[in-house]
Amino acid sequence: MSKPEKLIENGIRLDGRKPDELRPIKIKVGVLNRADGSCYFEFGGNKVIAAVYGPREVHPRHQQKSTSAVVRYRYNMASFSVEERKRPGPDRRSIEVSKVSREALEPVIFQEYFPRSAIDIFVEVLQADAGTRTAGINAASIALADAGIPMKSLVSACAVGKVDDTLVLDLNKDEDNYGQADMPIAMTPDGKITLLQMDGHLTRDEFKEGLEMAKIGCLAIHEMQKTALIEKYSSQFDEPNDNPPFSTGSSQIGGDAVE
Amino acid sequence: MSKPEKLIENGIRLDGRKPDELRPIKIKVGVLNRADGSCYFEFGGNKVIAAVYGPREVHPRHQQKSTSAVVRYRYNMASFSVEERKRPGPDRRSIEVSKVSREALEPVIFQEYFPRSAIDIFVEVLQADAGTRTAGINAASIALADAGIPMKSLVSACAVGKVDDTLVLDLNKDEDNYGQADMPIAMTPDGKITLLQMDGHLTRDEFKEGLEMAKIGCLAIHEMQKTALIEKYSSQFDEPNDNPPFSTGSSQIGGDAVE
Amino acid sequence: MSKPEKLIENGIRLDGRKPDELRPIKIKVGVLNRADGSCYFEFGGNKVIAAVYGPREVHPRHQQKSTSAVVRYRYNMASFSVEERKRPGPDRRSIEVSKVSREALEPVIFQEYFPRSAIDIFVEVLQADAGTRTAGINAASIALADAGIPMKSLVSACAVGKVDDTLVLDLNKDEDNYGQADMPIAMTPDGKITLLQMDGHLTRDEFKEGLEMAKIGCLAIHEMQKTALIEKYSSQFDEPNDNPPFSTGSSQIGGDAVE
Amino acid sequence: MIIHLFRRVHHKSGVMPLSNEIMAELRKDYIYNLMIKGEREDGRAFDQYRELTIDTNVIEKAEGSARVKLGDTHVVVGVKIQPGTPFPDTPDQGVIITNLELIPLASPVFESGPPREDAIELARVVDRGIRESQSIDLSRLCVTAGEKVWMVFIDVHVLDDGGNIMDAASLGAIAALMTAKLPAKRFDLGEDTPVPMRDVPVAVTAVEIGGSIMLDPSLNEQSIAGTKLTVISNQDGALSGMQKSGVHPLTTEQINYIVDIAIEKAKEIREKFLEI
Amino acid sequence: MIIHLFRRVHHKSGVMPLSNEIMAELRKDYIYNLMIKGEREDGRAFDQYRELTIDTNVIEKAEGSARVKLGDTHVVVGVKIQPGTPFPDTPDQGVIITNLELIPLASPVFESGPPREDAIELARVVDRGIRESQSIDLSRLCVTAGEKVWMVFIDVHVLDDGGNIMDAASLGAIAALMTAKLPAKRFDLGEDTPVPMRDVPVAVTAVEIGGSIMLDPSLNEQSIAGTKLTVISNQDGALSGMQKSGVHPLTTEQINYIVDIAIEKAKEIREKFLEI
Amino acid sequence: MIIHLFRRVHHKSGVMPLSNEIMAELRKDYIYNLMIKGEREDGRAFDQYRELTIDTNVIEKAEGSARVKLGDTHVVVGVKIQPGTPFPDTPDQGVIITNLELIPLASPVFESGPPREDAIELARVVDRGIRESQSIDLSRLCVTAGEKVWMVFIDVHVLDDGGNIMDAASLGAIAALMTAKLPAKRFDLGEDTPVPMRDVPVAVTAVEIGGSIMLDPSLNEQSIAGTKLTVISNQDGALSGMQKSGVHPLTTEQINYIVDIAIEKAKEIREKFLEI
Repeated sequence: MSKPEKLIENGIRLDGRKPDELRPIKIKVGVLNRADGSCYFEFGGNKVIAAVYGPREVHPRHQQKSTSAVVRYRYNMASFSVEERKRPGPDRRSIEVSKVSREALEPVIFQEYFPRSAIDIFVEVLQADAGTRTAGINAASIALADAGIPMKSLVSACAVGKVDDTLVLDLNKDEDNYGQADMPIAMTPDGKITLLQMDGHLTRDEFKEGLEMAKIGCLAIHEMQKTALIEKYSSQFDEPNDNPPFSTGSSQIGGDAVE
Repeated sequence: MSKPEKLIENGIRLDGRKPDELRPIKIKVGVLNRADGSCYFEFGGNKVIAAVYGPREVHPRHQQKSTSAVVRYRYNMASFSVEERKRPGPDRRSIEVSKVSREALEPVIFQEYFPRSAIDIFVEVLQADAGTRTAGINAASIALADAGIPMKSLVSACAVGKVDDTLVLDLNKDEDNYGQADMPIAMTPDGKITLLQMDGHLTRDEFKEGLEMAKIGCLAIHEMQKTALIEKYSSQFDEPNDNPPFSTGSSQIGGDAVE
Repeated sequence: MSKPEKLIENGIRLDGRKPDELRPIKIKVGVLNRADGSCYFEFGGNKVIAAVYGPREVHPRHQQKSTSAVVRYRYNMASFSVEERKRPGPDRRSIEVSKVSREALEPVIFQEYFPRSAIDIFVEVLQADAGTRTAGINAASIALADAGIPMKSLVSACAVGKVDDTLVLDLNKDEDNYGQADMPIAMTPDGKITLLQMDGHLTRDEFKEGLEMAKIGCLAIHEMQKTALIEKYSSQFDEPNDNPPFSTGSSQIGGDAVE
Repeated sequence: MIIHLFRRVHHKSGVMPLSNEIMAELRKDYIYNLMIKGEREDGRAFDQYRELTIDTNVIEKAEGSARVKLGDTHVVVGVKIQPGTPFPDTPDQGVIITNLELIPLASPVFESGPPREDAIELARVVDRGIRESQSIDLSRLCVTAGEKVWMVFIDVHVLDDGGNIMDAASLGAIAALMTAKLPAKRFDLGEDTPVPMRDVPVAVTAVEIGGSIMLDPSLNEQSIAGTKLTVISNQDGALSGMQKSGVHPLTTEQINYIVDIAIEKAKEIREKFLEI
Repeated sequence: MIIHLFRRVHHKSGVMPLSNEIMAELRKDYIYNLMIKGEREDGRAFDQYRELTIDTNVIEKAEGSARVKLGDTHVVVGVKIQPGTPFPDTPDQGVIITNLELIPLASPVFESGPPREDAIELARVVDRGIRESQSIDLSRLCVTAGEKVWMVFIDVHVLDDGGNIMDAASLGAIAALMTAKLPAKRFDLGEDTPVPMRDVPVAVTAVEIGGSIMLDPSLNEQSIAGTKLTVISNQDGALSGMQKSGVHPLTTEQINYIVDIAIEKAKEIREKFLEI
Repeated sequence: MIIHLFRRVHHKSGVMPLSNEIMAELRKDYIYNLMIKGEREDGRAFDQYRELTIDTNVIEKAEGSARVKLGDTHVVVGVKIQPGTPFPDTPDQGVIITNLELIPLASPVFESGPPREDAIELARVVDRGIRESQSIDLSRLCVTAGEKVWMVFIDVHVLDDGGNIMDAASLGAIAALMTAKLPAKRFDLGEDTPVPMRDVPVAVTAVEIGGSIMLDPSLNEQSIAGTKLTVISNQDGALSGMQKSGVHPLTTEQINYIVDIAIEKAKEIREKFLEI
């Protein structure tokens, strides 16, 4: 898509949302068998899976901390998650995203309960559509809870941006590409900010207003995260892995058991 | 060479062989001074050298096994071994070949005799002409014996293929390039199969017939391997390293000692 | 610059020097705060900084020596130090330069005083103009002394070369590019040679003459090294880091403190 | 709110390796003893696959994609297609590049970093299965001979390792290709068309445990098996690829038995899941 | 001559990690206690920068360069400019590539090898500061659309880590760019011209220590701070970039306070050091 | 058949490092004491080389090749030649690229992985020996100026390290080049012709042990020597390259002595082994 003339028309964004409206969110807890905790999170066109392993032994050992757990976070984009195929493996962007995402979650984890051990968080982006880091943090936060890691609270994340001189919540890909500013934020339910990045152009007042907008978005996401966890743990007797972890719009070409 | 019209004419292959005939083989045991065991193996146009070190200490230590030796195998092609210069260092192909070659030899090694130690096998391909992995396994098998590693038996390897709808033993480069199937096999003298790979197109019956053909080829190679070892060890008083380890067809431009 | 017709005219080199004349040298000791010892060294158009850390713990541990310190040397060129931007990180040339530079300095260090520890020497080339390895050795030698590492003597280094069939001391970039031979040498004040490399074309007699020429050059540098160290240590009460460590010819666009 | 209300009592990946080793030994005995009685831990027959589902077009940004669940194993395969330069020795043929990583999300024993030999072997067998079966007509991937051809990137993303990644990955690759489009429009090269498929190779993997042969090994079965043999066969019932993996030797009889059963099973899977 | 006459009594990097740890603890207490009294170890006010000097054109071989000393921190930034191919999606725009390494010369805790997450974060924030503020007019770096554009390499060489590398590196990058020339003559592309600058973004970093906010942290302050917040602002007083780094959360009030003070401080620095 | 009938009693690479260290110490004393008596472990004179054989054309797939045995040291050098793009600053000259790896097949102390400093130094000295002696007329390797030149890859494969790899590798490189052909026919560039050689540089390496100078060090001698000096000289008796390697300093007298003897020895080797 080339730059559209207008990204907001009559107060409505190109995808039909109001400025302060989040994209649709779909959450599924405990989608993986091997991981200690996991979560599939769909955030508009973003499809991410988070897995948590731990507390477990630390390799290599020199990363151990004697008085607390070490938290590690690996954000990774699948090669096929974007329009132009991405070369597999970490790049500078994913290393930075991993760092700030880890720092967004560390404050809520009771790391001191698990000295000399590791809590490993893996986030795989299966499809990317602007906002993968916030989708990853939302998913990872749930996966940590699903893994039984003691936490002070969940962490919720979304971005605020500016398009056509208007502050909007939760940028989609076009708004990210052609907008004027992007500001991903993560916070705890009591409003403590654990991730803050920004680039583009925001006046001092726009920034302050944007921060408040993000707060409302994060609180809405927090409710959905809680709901998803409660659903999972109130239905312990159900098959925990009965549905496809991601919506498909697919032509399913199979499904029967082969004997 | 571009694809020839026929690869077999009147039951004879382009290099003059019958379908079930191996290429000429030349074996020299104990060609290296530093290695604990070694073997130079010429298999048609293939020229490979295998060296064995061990049992010896394992580095890095976390690779140690407490109840048996760890066997390591490094298959490597010299940059100048092929028509188009190969970039030095391991690639995905050589990593796979190393893995399946190691697995082809492990079953005959008494690994449990040497807990916490390593048996290292290094195979260098100096010239490649289709069949380097089987040449390497043949050479490595002899080098292991030369190193005094206790073994249940030798392992012998060769490929079977299909060209012009005919099953043939031991493909050469053109047959490999323009043939219909390639199936490298390694086995013990009592017919246990330790390596089996195949690609191309083989019917069920061709496959079964090919397997028998390979068995006959491997047994013939096994005889040559034994002969080479017996020659070496019945002539212990000879200078063990007096001849060039590989035939040259060379214009030797030197040979005298310089004082 | 393309190859000039003559590199020496009437016994005078293109930059105005006589054949046995060094380029201007500027030395500043103790220019860094974090390093245990440091030196800024300007040698014609070369601008290098050397830092020494140690004796200190060795990581990784398997590099430890039980009876002496291990000396490590990292020669590195800044990306912007040369006309065509250099890709960051070590290349084959810098690995070789690091090796021979380390060997040029090891003989004067009392390594046996510090078993199981490391002495780390880091040389950064900020600007390169032929002779960076000798500039680095000169700087590192002073930085070692500044770090208080016990040494038998300093080491001094410069190159001798041949341009227009004439032996010259301390090649500049054009002489290096278009000359006939280049021979970097490092030595102790008593004439023991600790680095010797040469390439190009030198007759036996030219070589011997060149070696004597280098000796005179190294002795001159040695005097400057001593002077710089004495100045530093006779002015211990001065602010040790008050001047820019490298001359600029700059338009300074700042300088005041911001409060 | 303190969330460790959700805390599980038993962690799957524990801090105590000793107990893990003992568990492994017990599991091995358990499976072995079942096998002697002709049984498997999940009640399957020796030649029975676990429940299999294949969903396609699960990643809209990819030109083709498939999600495969085979028992507890879960992989997503994405196919990306873009124009590129042909190899000098095949100037009129498209290019297939297959990649598979065993990312640490999928198992406590997988590690970050460049692919290791297991992942490389899996990728190369999947690749040969597609390539050597000639399932894609590479000549129809040529745009301008010697200059521009379609590059087909098959990326296998393993999300959950429940054993037999080999078959899940192979099934995912062929299913993703069968629904993939050449994105000609996006590159101003005409209309989008399906990837030109000519065959539907299916990989079937067996393991040998104490002399018995079992298809589609679970993670536990795989962990105690001495050898795996993967057999890839085509629509015509002929073999297009094989790979023995593991240190236990196999007899000719065992191999011939596996080949026979694998060809049948491949037919069955193809008909149920991969008919267009 | 035995040179250990010059030997220092106390090594900065010692062989005894224990004493180092105790030192760290003591230092932490010391700074913390000062802070409670509203003081800093070097006597500065909480919103005061250390002594700053910026020298430009310090590397003749580079197209632009700057040396920045900010207290004990010392960085050299070199800008190399050469022609190259534009990215396919921006065929008429120049390219900026920013690199920063924390080389072991600059600190006992830096290691050799590829850049780690700290260095990568610093490089990317410096890069975004230049890029997102639109301080360079990238369209004027185009030579021939789709074929040849100017590539601007900004290489930050950290020589001495005395804390707050972020601000020193950002200041060095913008100062080096402001004096850099497009070397058109050398590449037969006409006369050398200055890099087309449109704005002068300035990064200001604050730390939070025990609830207090301090600007331009020293190494000691930085080592005990829970969080850094870097705020980059433009000539018009608007924000062009922000980065929170570190695990301590910040309140909205703290962030708004830092934003306010950072914009003021950036203006001050810009006027004193970066006016042309 | 159980094959350990063939088992050797003494392994060259043992599991017991202690005894290895003691062996090393004893060996050192032994060689040192011999040296004081003017003797070497293998009976050679101090200026005598070990038995040398050079065979060429040993690898038919390479454009040139040589096998060198120098005592227990054994190297194979292959020369591959193919068309490529010249470097921008030498548009009318061919390219030489020299590679040498110390592969673990050749010695118990060599390790897998990217070349380390020893291998890099060896490769670079071999390379400079060929390049700086101007032994190849690079201008005659130009096919089309600025576009296509011959790339000459010299790959040194060390098979057995018996000491003095330097000289064996250098001899192998020059011998392989002297018999190499430019494969013009294969690339439709006319008739095959020999690589245009102009000189025959020969590297001679000496070691210093306790003040004595010995040529062509064996592995044992090399392991206890403080320093090696390699001297490369041309047909005209002039020097084209030198490299001191190792931590012991040398006096001017020692160096001049080595230079004199190396030039003579190079002449001798050239005449016996490298005359065409």
